[in-house]
Amino acid sequence: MSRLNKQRGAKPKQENCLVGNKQIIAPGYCRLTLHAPLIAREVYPGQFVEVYMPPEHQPMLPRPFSVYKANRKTGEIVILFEIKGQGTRLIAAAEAGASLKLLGPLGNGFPELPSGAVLVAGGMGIAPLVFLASSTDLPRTLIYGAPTVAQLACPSSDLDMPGLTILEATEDGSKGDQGTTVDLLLRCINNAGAVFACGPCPMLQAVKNISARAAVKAWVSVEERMACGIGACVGCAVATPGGYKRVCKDGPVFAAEEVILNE
Amino acid sequence: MSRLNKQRGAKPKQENCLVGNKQIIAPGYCRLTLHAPLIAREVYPGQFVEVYMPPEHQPMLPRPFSVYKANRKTGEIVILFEIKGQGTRLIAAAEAGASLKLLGPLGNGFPELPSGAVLVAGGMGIAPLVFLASSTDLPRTLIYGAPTVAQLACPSSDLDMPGLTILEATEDGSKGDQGTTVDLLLRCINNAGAVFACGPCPMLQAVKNISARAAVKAWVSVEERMACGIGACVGCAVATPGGYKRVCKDGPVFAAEEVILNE
Amino acid sequence: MNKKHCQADLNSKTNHDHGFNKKSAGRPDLRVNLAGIDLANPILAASGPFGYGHQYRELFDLSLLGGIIVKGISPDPWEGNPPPRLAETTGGMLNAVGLQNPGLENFLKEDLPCLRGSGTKIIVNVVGCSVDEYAAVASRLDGVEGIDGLELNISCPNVKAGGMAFGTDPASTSNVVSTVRKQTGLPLLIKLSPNVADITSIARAAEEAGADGLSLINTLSGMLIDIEKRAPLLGNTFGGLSGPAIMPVALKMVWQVAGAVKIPVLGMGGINSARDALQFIMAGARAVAVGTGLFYNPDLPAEIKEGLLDYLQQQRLPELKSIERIAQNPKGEE
Amino acid sequence: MNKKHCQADLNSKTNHDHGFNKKSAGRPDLRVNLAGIDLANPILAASGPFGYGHQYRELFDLSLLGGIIVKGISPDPWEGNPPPRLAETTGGMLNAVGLQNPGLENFLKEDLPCLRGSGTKIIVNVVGCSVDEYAAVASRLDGVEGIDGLELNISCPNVKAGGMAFGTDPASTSNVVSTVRKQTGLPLLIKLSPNVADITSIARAAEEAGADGLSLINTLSGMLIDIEKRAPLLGNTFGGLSGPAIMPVALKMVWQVAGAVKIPVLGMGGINSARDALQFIMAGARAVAVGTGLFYNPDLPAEIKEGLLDYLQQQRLPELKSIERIAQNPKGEE
Ligand SMILES: Cc1cc2nc3c(=O)[nH]c(=O)nc-3n(C[C@H](O)[C@H](O)[C@H](O)COP(=O)(O)OP(=O)(O)OC[C@H]3O[C@@H](n4cnc5c(N)ncnc54)[C@H](O)[C@@H]3O)c2cc1C
Ligand SMILES: Cc1cc2nc3c(=O)[nH]c(=O)nc-3n(C[C@H](O)[C@H](O)[C@H](O)COP(=O)(O)OP(=O)(O)OC[C@H]3O[C@@H](n4cnc5c(N)ncnc54)[C@H](O)[C@@H]3O)c2cc1C
Ligand SMILES: Cc1cc2nc3c(=O)[nH]c(=O)nc-3n(C[C@H](O)[C@H](O)[C@H](O)COP(=O)(O)O)c2cc1C
Ligand SMILES: Cc1cc2nc3c(=O)[nH]c(=O)nc-3n(C[C@H](O)[C@H](O)[C@H](O)COP(=O)(O)O)c2cc1C
Ligand code: FES
Ligand code: FES
Repeated sequence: MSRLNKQRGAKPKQENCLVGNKQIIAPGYCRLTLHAPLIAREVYPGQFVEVYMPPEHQPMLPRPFSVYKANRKTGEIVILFEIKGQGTRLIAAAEAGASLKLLGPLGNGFPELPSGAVLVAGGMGIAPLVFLASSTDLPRTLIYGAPTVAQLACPSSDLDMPGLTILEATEDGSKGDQGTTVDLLLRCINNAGAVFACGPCPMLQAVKNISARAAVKAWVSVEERMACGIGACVGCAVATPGGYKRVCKDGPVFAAEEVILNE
Repeated sequence: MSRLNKQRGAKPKQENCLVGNKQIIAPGYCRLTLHAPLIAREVYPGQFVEVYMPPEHQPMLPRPFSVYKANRKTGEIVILFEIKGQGTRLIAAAEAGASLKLLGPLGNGFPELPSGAVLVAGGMGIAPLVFLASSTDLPRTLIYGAPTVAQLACPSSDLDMPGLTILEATEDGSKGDQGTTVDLLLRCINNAGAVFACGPCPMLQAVKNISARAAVKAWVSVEERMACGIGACVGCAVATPGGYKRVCKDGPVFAAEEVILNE
Repeated sequence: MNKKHCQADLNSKTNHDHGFNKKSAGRPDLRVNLAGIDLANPILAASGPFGYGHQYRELFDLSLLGGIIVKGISPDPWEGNPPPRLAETTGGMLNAVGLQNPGLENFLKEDLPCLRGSGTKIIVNVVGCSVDEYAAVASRLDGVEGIDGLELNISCPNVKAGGMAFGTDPASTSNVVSTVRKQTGLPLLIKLSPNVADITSIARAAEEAGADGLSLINTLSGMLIDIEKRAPLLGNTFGGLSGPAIMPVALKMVWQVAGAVKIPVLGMGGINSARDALQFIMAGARAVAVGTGLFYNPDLPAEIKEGLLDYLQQQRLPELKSIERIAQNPKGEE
Repeated sequence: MNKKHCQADLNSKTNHDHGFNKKSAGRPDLRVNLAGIDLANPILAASGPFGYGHQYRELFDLSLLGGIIVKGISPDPWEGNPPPRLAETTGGMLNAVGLQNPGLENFLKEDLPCLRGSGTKIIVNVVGCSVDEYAAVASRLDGVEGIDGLELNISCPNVKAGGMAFGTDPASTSNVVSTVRKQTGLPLLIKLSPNVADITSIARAAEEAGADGLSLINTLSGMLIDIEKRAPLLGNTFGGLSGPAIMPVALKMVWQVAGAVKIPVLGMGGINSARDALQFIMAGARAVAVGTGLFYNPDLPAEIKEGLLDYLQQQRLPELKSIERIAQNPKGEE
């Protein structure tokens, strides 16, 4: 299973990007289109960008976001994010026509999707998986879950792709099945070509266990607080059987058996 | 000569003010109208307001500005300021309809204008003197100077008042007489009812000396870096023969003989 | 035009109920006892920024504070440092006021009377150039009506004589604290300097010498240069750094000291929100003080108070005691 | 997928002219000599944030830097601290990386070769848990091609053993410096901790023990608490505060140390602009390093370089030497 972005040499670019379409998805999510031709041209599913803060604002450090969509032709990328704290509030406040500085593409993306791939998205974990799902026409399944329908922030029009089966779950049953992504995964793990997951740590841990038991290869995208975003500062450590690795450079996508997930 | 604002009890108010008309006066000055009825109702010439920074921005401390105009009826005040550093840049970026938090009115203003008063404004020192000039119809003279015409930022329409004689000077002769406000003051000091000055320290020092020699009473408005703006922190000290005084509470207007001006 | 004229009709309450009787049923209890002083809530005004309270009482009801620590008082009036005394930095500010104050007798005559009716506890910050000066202020204030406690500022980095020396060395800390202790029955807080290698040794020295509580941190020593003038920006060259910039340093020292002594800790340094205050309490502070935050948000004490009440209510906790020091023994590691 | 694969075709220059020959006529001279190392300009990458240079060379030509101080190297590989290792604070950040590093031999094999052609000076930051470990690294690096100097990190607040102890006490500073001095002919910088009461005594001890220069400051010790988890936020509990928040503290210490020793000072701590760099130089620094600033502005070194050139040109000054330490003796007070 070869990495999509095997050309490791693709250097991260600093790009001043024009803010395009912005959708604030109630309550507290933002879908932001950015004109970033250098990044759009080279980014692969699972890779991310660092969005710098506008100057003279708190906070200072850039914020990492998975690429949710990329259009090589128009040079646009889209990020989908939860408005969580000061940083995401500032980014969500950028108006169309403003400029945001980006660094990307960053990190190692997902490998190519095999036929029968199962993608498991918990909450905002949907972001890289939408890009990944769009990378093939092979039959594939997306499991998408959250505590309530309010956290299923991804606009359904963005999920409308040929060959993609969508299974949804909410813990309170407000949309899709009542239950979790893990419940749904258990139902289809035996026919899965491979599993690709992004979401909260406990979910990733469950995905790892279930896949291992079923002897299905699993890939997980993990998160850690970042500073440089390019592998220099060793700040974004994640434990692995061979010592700490850097989420930003050695990940964010790891083979499930490669990382020790805690929480 | 009684203080206009003898009612010292007028407490400073915190007011969330709607930003009204904004004029950016090239290059680097801003004339900003704010709807601040509580402050507009009570402010006297020479008093100032502290403008708080919008949240999540650098810097943090509020910035002091003299009130340039106040309209008790419409509840509007106007400030005129130079865009100098981060703080003034942020304030000048506030768009009409936005809200800025103000604290005011603050400090001791000027005493009432006698007939034949001479007002001396160096550069941005014009701000409190426009408000002061508008407080009477008695004959009075405004001396207004700066290095070049570019620093004579005050729109001339704002200076169009009955009974007000205007004398202008620039050091390079680009507007008015070639010379300084001090040259102009020397010409009219002997007929002056009293002198009211605001501007750079060396100018204030010259005004002080000239007035003293001519035995004309002089009042100066001085500046110092501020934190609380209300007299609590003793941060805005200015030297006086009787020890340090607070610009924000004991001033900013002082009898010229009351302050030791350096630089 | 007496700048210290006491306006009794200002919006402060004159009764001394401290809000104890106004607790609406079911609202959590914010009362704490700090070093023997009963506070209606754990939010104090830090010494310095608040002056002697005359001005901020024009902006809010002083009784919403648990206590006020008045600006440092010395036996005789102090002139303070030459201007400029202030400078802003990223996330913080420098001050080099130099402990300007009207002196003990003027304070008693002109400032204290106005504070008496304010409905909050009054703690006097004491400064001196020698042990005798500290002792003189403490002994004079002992038993004066309206004073609820003393805070010895042995840590101000602005004053060359005195200040710095006491607070950076356990032996001299011990000496000044035990001397003052003999002069007063008032609750005695010692304010510690962060400009030391090991604050716990100073803290323990103060505790052993008879302190009832510890206040920390004072400002970090710093400076700026005016590159146009090619000279130090502050009139005093050095100044004290305060504000959110120093918050992580303050929190760590509170954590360390709370783990090293038994007496209660008053935490301060860059507190900017109820969440910050909760961090200090979870690190081991009994109460918190706000200084610089008042400058850019005079509503900060009210906001912190509301925030603490909301937090306790949401977490169904009856009082702050339940979370004091909790981060030193997080659940699961106990 | 060798993360350390050396890409010689990256946009770094391979000649060693350091820009000396490219000076356009009349442009001021930014060259400085730091502790015996000739630098093309006084802007260095601080140890840690820059790693071993592999990554930032993808963002800019490393030869625009006067020098690179690589991340701390110990004799054996170090694991580092458990995550989370980073947290952002107002105007700054905490890190508790814990000096994770690949160890001396891996550094020499995998990292140094890539740096050799980078057209800038390479200074190796050395860490250890004992005097012997420092000495071992120093002696092994002595004479290795491509290494222009050493910086002894006797100040990291993250490592319980070693680090803290050396840098907070003149005697142990003297001991480690004089021992290392005997092992190496390389220019030797000593990196000082700000978490001390009197940094000048440590600085003088290092100078007397044979240091060629002093680097300061390292991070201030701090912490944050996660109020949801009611536990320290960082995996290591404590971390080091860096960034603009600490700039006034750093500047003051540089000022003090530059006034106390004769060897040159490398200033750092929150530098965010050419104006900040000028403040450090006017306070007495020979050169400056940037760390945290790189994270939010990778163009910072280039911006500082341009800003320094513009300043010298505007002020009609031929070189930085003309303003080094000038704020210690401002015009008119000389
Ligand atoms: C590789 C990667 C990809 C990501 N992709 C997405 C995405 O597509 N959509 C989305 O909504 N979120 C994504 N996140 C999480 C996102 O970066 C954080 O939610 C965001 O940084 C929060 O910033 P804030 O200032 O609003 O929050 P605050 O809580 O104020 O942030 C405080 C600090 O914590 C850091 N932080 C907080 N949460 C996280 C987190 N989960 N991961 C890393 N750092 C964090 C911030 O960067 C900051 O340093 C991703 C994270 C990583 C590491
Ligand atoms: C009572 C009073 C009235 C004023 N009225 C006016 C006015 O009407 N129009 C006008 O243009 N300016 C006025 N000023 C000056 C104005 O406050 C400063 O220009 C402004 O604070 C600069 O802020 P900044 O962030 O843009 O500049 P920066 O240079 O970034 O400010 C850095 C720091 O210096 C302080 N500072 C800088 N210059 C001054 C100054 N001259 N006085 C006080 N603090 C200063 C700032 O508050 C800040 O703390 C007045 C000042 C005072 C004290
Ligand atoms: C303007 C100013 C004046 C101060 N004066 C005093 C003082 O007189 N005595 C004292 O013990 N601390 C003094 N301090 C320190 C504060 O009480 C407090 O310890 C410090 O500022 C940290 O808190 P903060 O970040 O909330 O301001 C002063 C601080 C400031 C900003
Ligand atoms: C992520 C990170 C890692 C660091 N690692 C080291 C190190 O290995 N050795 C060292 O001497 N200093 C280390 N430092 C300290 C920096 O070199 C520098 O002294 C400090 O960060 C202050 O500068 P700044 O504010 O520009 O970052 C590190 C700092 C950061 C932020
Ligand atoms: S964020 Fe610096 S190594 Fe990952
Ligand atoms: S600014 Fe606080 S006393 Fe004037």
